[in-house]
Amino acid sequence: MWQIFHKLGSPKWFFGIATRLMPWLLAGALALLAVGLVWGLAFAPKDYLQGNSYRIIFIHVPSAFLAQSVYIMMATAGVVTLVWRMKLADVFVKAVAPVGLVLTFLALFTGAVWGKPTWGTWWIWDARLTSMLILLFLYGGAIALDRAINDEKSAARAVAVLVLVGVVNIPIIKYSVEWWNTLHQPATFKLTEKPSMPAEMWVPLLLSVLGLYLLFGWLACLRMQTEILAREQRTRWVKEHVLARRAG
Amino acid sequence: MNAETRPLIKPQESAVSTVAAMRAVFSRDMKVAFRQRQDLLNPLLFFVMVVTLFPLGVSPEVSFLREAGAGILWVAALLSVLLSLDHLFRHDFDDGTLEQLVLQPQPLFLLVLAKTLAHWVLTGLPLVLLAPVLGVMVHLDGNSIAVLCLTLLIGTPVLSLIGAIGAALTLGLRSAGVLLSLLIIPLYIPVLIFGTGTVAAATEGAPVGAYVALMGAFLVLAITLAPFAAAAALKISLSNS
Amino acid sequence: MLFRDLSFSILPGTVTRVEGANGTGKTTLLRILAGLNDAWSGELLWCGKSRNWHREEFLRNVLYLGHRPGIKALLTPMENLRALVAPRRPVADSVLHQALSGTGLDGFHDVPCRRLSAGQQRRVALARLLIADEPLWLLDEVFTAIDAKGVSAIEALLQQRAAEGGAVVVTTHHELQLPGMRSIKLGEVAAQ
Amino acid sequence: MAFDSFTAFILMDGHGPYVWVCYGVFVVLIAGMMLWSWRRHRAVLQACRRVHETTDESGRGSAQPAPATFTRVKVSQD
Repeated sequence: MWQIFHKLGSPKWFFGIATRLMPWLLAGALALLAVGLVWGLAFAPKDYLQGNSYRIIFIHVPSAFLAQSVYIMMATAGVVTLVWRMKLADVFVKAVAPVGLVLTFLALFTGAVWGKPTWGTWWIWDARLTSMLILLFLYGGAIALDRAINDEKSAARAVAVLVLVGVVNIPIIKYSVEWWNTLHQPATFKLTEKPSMPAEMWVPLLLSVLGLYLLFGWLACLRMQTEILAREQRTRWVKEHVLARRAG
Repeated sequence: MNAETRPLIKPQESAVSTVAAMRAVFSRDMKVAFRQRQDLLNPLLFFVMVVTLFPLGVSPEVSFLREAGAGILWVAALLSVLLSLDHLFRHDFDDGTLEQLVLQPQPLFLLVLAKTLAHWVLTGLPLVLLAPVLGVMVHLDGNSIAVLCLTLLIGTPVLSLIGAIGAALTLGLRSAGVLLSLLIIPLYIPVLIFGTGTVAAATEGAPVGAYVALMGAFLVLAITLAPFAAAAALKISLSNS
Repeated sequence: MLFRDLSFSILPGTVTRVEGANGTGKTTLLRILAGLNDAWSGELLWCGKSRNWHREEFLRNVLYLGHRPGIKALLTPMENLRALVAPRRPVADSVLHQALSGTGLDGFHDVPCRRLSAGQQRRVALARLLIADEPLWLLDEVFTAIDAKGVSAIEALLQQRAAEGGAVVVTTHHELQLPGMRSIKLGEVAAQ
Repeated sequence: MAFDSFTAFILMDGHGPYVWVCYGVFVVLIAGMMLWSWRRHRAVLQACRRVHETTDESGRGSAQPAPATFTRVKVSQD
């Protein structure tokens, strides 16, 4: 058991697996995203309340969903970093934090644009959007801290502590922002809350969520490989890898 | 040369109790702070000045100030705590006392708790005591001022505790001050929301007991978790130096 | 990476000197031994038990003096010494006074440390050695800012400590020659 | 197809600009992220290759650094 765990943590082993996995991830991601988004854009029925603007849901929800789960993944990896000192976990956190930041920004941006036809204004201090904005700050803080510390190991562990503190705070932030929202404005109808969604709407939504997950998997693999190469530059296996690729 | 022939020193078993060590850490921080009284005054002056900016910069009208007053005071208090956090570990880090603190044979998180408590007594508590004066200046009514002070009393320790994590994480980094704010402000938001929200509820005459209890829960959560995170962060920062 | 395949034991009753040029990791090694640096892998045993699992027990038994003396400039030597010693064991003030006098700080006991010279501030930290009963001392650059007379007095102190059965590990740029001294040489492995 | 014509599809009853801006930004950012990550990967790979091609078979590059002498270095002033 312990040995398997360590093998899983070995950068070299991961590098090999990722190389084999990546074409499948990319192909799956592009196929699912293409079907999901085209279906959502052109074929899903118009929403009776919001009209066609609701079609933003097919990118807003996947981005928001993934942005939050990436932060939770980072926190999980942070535990691994702090407890087992696994190099791969350090690499994961560093590699995916910018992806999480971009996804959070996308969720915010699409939410804001969606607000214009729905509420008639670009920005509304809606509970979901506000929580997303705070999540953006949390990502920004983690990335800034990582960049500020020169030593890789210390940076990984410091960021792990920060992300763990953040993940404990996320439910508190969500709860408090929702409470604050009810305090300041009587409940208007929320962007993504639906009593019941017909299958022609939620199936493409599901497809695009899955597609974006796979795309994240591909991005994470690629960026982790980059980070591993940079860190393990001097090792024998990297040497064999880069020289073999030149020959082949 | 045979080591066995020498008189061996027996390894030490007993140590000073953790409570006594915590008290020592607390009283040393207090002593150092009172040798440099100006540093104690600075966050308070900052607090007063930020509050002054709002009537000057936005509007001195009673209706505006009464509505925004609690928020202004809370934001100003939050910022001045944030400003003072940089000192929490920095001097100790520079002169080497932090190394000795980490090497004390007591659980580090409790020593960090003692240091954080000292920080609160030196910065948070004076803010709470000053708040009524400023509350009058922004035309809050008596009941609101009382509730405001109560929320500050419960909230500022939370600010110190969460801030200790950030201060420990950014120890020894360049431009640590700005970075510290970036890391900590998002984590301060719930405290700010409930602090001002409770006062707003009080101004409308709604019962505030539940909200105050909730803030108390924040405080308990922060006391139990934050010292662990700050202690871990301190070890990481020292290991890096 | 500063060093690899490093293996040694520190025995009671000996002074061990860590040798090596600048940048070979003398201070790092000492900080690793003290538990201030976590960036290493391997095994570190204290009395046959893993140090990391018996941290508090280990810390009770070790005295570490770093580059930075751990002296607060705003406090007096007396207050500083008390703060450094108190968390380890209760010591009467009269003993602390004796220790400070023993390092040549007579008359300065109640002057804020910021008024003292660098050498005098170091002496406040070194006063701990006169009353310390921790079996293991880890001393990083003990002789920094100390005058020649002070250096020989400290050498004698270290030797006396070894004779009592204490274990001392020092790093220093001074020529330190004590009978029975052991040494750990750093830098040669790294240069290979 | 939920729309009668291609024009209707583009206009989306006046919501077109909002929808298309969102999809555009989404595609640009995601594709940009992929491209950026890929180029960085290639750059690091090439850097690794350069490191290993310049070192000889023994792997560690040229031997030990010269010991410090602290002799003054002549600075010519032409």
